[in-house]
Amino acid sequence: MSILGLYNYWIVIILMMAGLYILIARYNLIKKMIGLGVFQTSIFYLYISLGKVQGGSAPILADGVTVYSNPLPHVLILTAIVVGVATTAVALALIVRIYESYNTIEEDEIKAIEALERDL
Amino acid sequence: MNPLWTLVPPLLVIPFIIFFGERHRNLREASIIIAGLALLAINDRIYSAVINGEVVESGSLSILANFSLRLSAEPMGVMFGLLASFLWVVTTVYSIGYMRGHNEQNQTRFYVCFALAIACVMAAAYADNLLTLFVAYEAITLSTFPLVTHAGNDASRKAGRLYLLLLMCGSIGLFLPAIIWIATAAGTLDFRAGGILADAGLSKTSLTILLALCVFGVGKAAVMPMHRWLPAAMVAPTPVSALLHAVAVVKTGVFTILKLITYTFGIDLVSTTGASDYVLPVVAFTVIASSLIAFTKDNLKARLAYSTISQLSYIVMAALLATTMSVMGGALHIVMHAFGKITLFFCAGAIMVSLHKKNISELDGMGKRMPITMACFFIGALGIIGLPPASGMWSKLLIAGGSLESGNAIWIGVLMLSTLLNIAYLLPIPLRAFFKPAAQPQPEGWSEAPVPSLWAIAVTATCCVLLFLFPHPLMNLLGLIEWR
Amino acid sequence: MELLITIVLLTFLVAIAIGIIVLRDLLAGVILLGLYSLIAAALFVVMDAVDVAFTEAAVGCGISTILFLGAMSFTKHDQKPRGHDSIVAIVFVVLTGALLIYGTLDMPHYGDPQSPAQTHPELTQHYLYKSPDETGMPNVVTSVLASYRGYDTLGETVVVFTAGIAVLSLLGLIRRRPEEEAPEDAPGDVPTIAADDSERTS
Amino acid sequence: MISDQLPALVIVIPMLAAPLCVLVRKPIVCWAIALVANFLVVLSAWALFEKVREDGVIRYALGGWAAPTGIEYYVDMMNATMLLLVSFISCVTLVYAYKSVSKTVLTSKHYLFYAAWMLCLTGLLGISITGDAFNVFVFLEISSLSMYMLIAFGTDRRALTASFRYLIMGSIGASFILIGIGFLYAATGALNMVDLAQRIPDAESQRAVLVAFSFLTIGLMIKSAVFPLHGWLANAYQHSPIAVTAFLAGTATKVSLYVLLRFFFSIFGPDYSFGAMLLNVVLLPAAVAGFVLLSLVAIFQSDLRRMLAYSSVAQIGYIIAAFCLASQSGLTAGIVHIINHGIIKTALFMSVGCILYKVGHTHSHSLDNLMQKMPLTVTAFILSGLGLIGVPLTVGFVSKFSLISAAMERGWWMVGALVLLSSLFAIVYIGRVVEIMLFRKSRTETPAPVGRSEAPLMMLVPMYVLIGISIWFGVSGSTTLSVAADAAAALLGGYQ
Repeated sequence: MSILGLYNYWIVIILMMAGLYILIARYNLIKKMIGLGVFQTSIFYLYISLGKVQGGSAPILADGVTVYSNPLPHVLILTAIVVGVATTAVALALIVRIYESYNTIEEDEIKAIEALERDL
Repeated sequence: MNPLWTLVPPLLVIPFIIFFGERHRNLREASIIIAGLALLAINDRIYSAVINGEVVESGSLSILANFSLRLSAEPMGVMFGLLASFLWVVTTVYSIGYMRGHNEQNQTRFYVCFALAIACVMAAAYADNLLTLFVAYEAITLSTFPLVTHAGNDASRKAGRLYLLLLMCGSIGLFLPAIIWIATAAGTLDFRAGGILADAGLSKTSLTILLALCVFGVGKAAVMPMHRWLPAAMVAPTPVSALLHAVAVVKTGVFTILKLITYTFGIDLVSTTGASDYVLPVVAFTVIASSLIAFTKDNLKARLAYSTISQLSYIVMAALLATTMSVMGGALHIVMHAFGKITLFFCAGAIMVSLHKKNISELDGMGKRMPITMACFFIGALGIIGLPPASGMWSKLLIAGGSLESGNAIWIGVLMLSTLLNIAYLLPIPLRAFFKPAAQPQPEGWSEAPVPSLWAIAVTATCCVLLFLFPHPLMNLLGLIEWR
Repeated sequence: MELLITIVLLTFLVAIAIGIIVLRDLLAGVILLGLYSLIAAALFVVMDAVDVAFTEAAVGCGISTILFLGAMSFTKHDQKPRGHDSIVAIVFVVLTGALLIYGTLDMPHYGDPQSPAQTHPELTQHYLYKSPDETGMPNVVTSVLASYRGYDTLGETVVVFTAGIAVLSLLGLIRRRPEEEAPEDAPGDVPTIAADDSERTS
Repeated sequence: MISDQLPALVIVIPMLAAPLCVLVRKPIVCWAIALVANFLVVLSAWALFEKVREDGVIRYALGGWAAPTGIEYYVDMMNATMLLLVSFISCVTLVYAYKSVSKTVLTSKHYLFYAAWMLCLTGLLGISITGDAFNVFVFLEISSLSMYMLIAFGTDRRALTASFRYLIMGSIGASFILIGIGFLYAATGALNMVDLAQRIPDAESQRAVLVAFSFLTIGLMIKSAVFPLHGWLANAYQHSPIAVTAFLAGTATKVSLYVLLRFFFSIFGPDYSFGAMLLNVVLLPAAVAGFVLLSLVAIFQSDLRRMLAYSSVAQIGYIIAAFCLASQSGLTAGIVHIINHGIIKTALFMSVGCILYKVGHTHSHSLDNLMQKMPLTVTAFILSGLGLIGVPLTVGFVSKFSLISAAMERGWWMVGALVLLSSLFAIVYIGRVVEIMLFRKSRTETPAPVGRSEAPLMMLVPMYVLIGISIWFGVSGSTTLSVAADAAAALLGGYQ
């Protein structure tokens, strides 16, 4: 398991950064939200891997098991998953409204429209 | 006697002014005059209390942890307070004639701001510490801003912008850092006899920088290059120029510097360390240069404005010489110059209202049409120059004595030179008016200013003479200043 | 075996992330995101986080995919056929990632039973060994969720409530038609003052 | 005893008011419910504040599980002050909101508006009161989600994009905070703030702590709109309903700044944050550049709301600069400016809202001679504008004087000088508008008939309440300064 020692974290970080990159660099609003999803899921993964104990089992107490993985990160991430989906829902509702008002969901086009409005 | 009372009449009259408004103009102006007389009476009470050695002070209001707002009377402040309250009454009388004769707009706003400005001047005069003085100083700037932009046209808004910009930039950018520096170095901002910086252990360089920050930061003292606002502000109606730019605003500036030198730096500290060595030449330059500029101006109010700049720098110079005699002379010059200059401004306004003339070149032969005004102008000019029988002589003598005392005769030279220039740019005006024939034939008979204005002019001109004859009350008062 | 599974699944995740970056079709992106969540859920099982895995599979993979698909039915399926790979974004992301990797260099290794997180006497240890007596539930995650950190769970409920009313206020209860049929002034459009007035008078 | 339950009441009341609004749905009743709830919160916060001031720190274990096993509220002078400030500003703004909201928001959605307002208040208060790092994240999301929703209520369609951009930035910020908390947890195993503060000194050498620190800082900088991460703020403030802008300007960024303070001083400790971390090298230039540049940018804005938004970013720069001093006097200056700026900026946005209500727009170049038409509103704008500039006897002077003296005490002359420079810019941007409203004659061909047309009393009264308070705090600055000094001492003293 020692290969995974830090390597595990690094992969997760790369995944996180992939999500962050989509979130920042893509102009399509839905794509941005997909990026946010990748970003957040990776953060959840980071938390869960912090709680893993080698040779441990799920923190459901049972006879004959002595080593358990840490339950606290699990609890935190249960909360965080729900929060993340809530954010996604609000964002998607906003996107639908933006599409109705601007007839596009590409950020650069929206910016162009807004710049035009400001000049008027 | 609580000096807070001096704030009451000018603030109390404001609701009345607004209430009477344009509909009852007589009542409105009567209420201002009553307030002015009440203020004068209060100041007189404070004067007698101070002469009798009583302590006159208010409670304090703590606005920052260690610093508070507080009023108290000391000789220079009493003198300034008396001066401003007396001239408020006179100016109000004058403005009745002027504003109505000129059909000015927004007269109610004008009187409200005017009263507000007077209240601030009172606070400045009786400030017990530098913080209070600074607060009052800023308040004066803000309350006079609507007066400068009174006309509302592009020119006056431009002037107002310059006014606000220079004064605010100076006070926030230079003066406020100086105050904070003083507060950090001395731990207090109180005005104390002998100053608070003597034990602060500042080097000569620091003191020089600090002094420069103060002198240039107090933009109202109009030391070059901070003087630009003053001529620009002359777009204001003449009563404003008269009271605010010959008395309240500009005199608050020099008054602040006098107080700083006397009670914050201490005259001994300034004279022994030579902190003013680098600032004095600039001030002297201002004296001469502005006199020269005044010489070139044909617009009467502009010429008077530059003359004001020069005279203000006298006072700053007197303060920076930092001897007892020069500082007293400077303080006295606040009063003497105020009466002389306000007379001149009143006359300029009267000429504008009656003859609709703004330039000196058009005044030839006008002595026949406005003899009283021109005669008063002559007296006022003598007062500024410092010739008997007008009041300016005493203060100039004291300042000259002070510069001898400081051991540097060069400053006397500056004084003499500028006095000569004074003669050259002021005296020809009445002389031309009386003795030079008019370019075009003029209608016969007098066409003097409106009666209230004429009264005001006569009163201030008389005061010029009276102060020449009886300067003792003021001298006695200034004799009470504690120097150390 | 566990190691092998982990490595394979992680590799999948990387491949999916690359796929999402490269592909322009939004539908594919959404499906890949669902897949991403599903694989993450599988990994959570490997890491003993069964509760989280359930939730991730149901919420992260299920609900959020449905939300995405619902939103897309009102909008477009395609990202514009242009890449916008911004240098600034790349630099920012690389720097952030480098900082994170730097931070992990002296972290306790994966699965280390002696890490501070595992040995905290009043948190992990308390939860694992005292919770049966204090709460009487064998599933420690449940007892922490419902009792020890019940306040967080309350907060979570409020978040969901907030999201609910936010969506309600943005979209309204009126049924939306797909884009082609949408009338000029779709209901739920930006309210104008005139509209407001008419509503008040009626 | 009810007084023992005060910390919980502060959160529970608005939290329950929100669903109640949704159930009732009748606009005026919802508003009344929200107002009453908010008023009760102010009372509880006030009682809590007095209690903390007398008896010292209050620790309230939720569900009876003592920290660090459970979650606790930790209330000292610092967050007691924040609770009072936030709930009070919200209460006053809520009174103000009724008129402007009924004009611009669809009547059928009023109940959602007030519910969201209550949720936002819950979130902000929850962040301020909690003593648990992860709980901060949860309540941050409550406040953020409701803020996105409130902003999207704006009349302009640009409100939607402003809200979305804020959502993106806010989510990045929240995710960064989550990463920071995760690394902190990895390094110490703790989530409770007091527990963290005890364990960090042992873990200080770990790189994970450094990473946690950096991510928390960046995340909170985004949430509190510190230059150069302020991009979301201007649009959000400009396009959201004006009552929401007034509310957010006084509270939202301030609460994030509070969290920043909590992490820098209580949890990591000033020695770590400003000593080992050399935060000054990063944060101070950002703060200084922020208040100088953004004040300059504000001068060129023709829309009043946008101008004030940029000015807000500049003011946040002052606060951050004051934090960077990391001394008792510096912190005091920063905290006092949080209070003072919260009050005057809310009042300023309220006066702009009155203009919007009557005139219909906020383009500064066509507000000629507004003084004739709306004297009370313009007077309010001037009075609070003077406070923003920092004219003596206003709150701005108290803040700036304390900030500059604190900077000079530390020997940072340049910072003091730049603060003054940016005050000069403030004179220009406020003065420009005031000049137009006061002195400029109308430029239009046929000047509109001039007559008094003031905003309704329900908007004017809350505005003047705030202005009255700002004058009171300006004239007797010691009131706020002593509170701020206590708060600063609580932060610097660490956890007991």
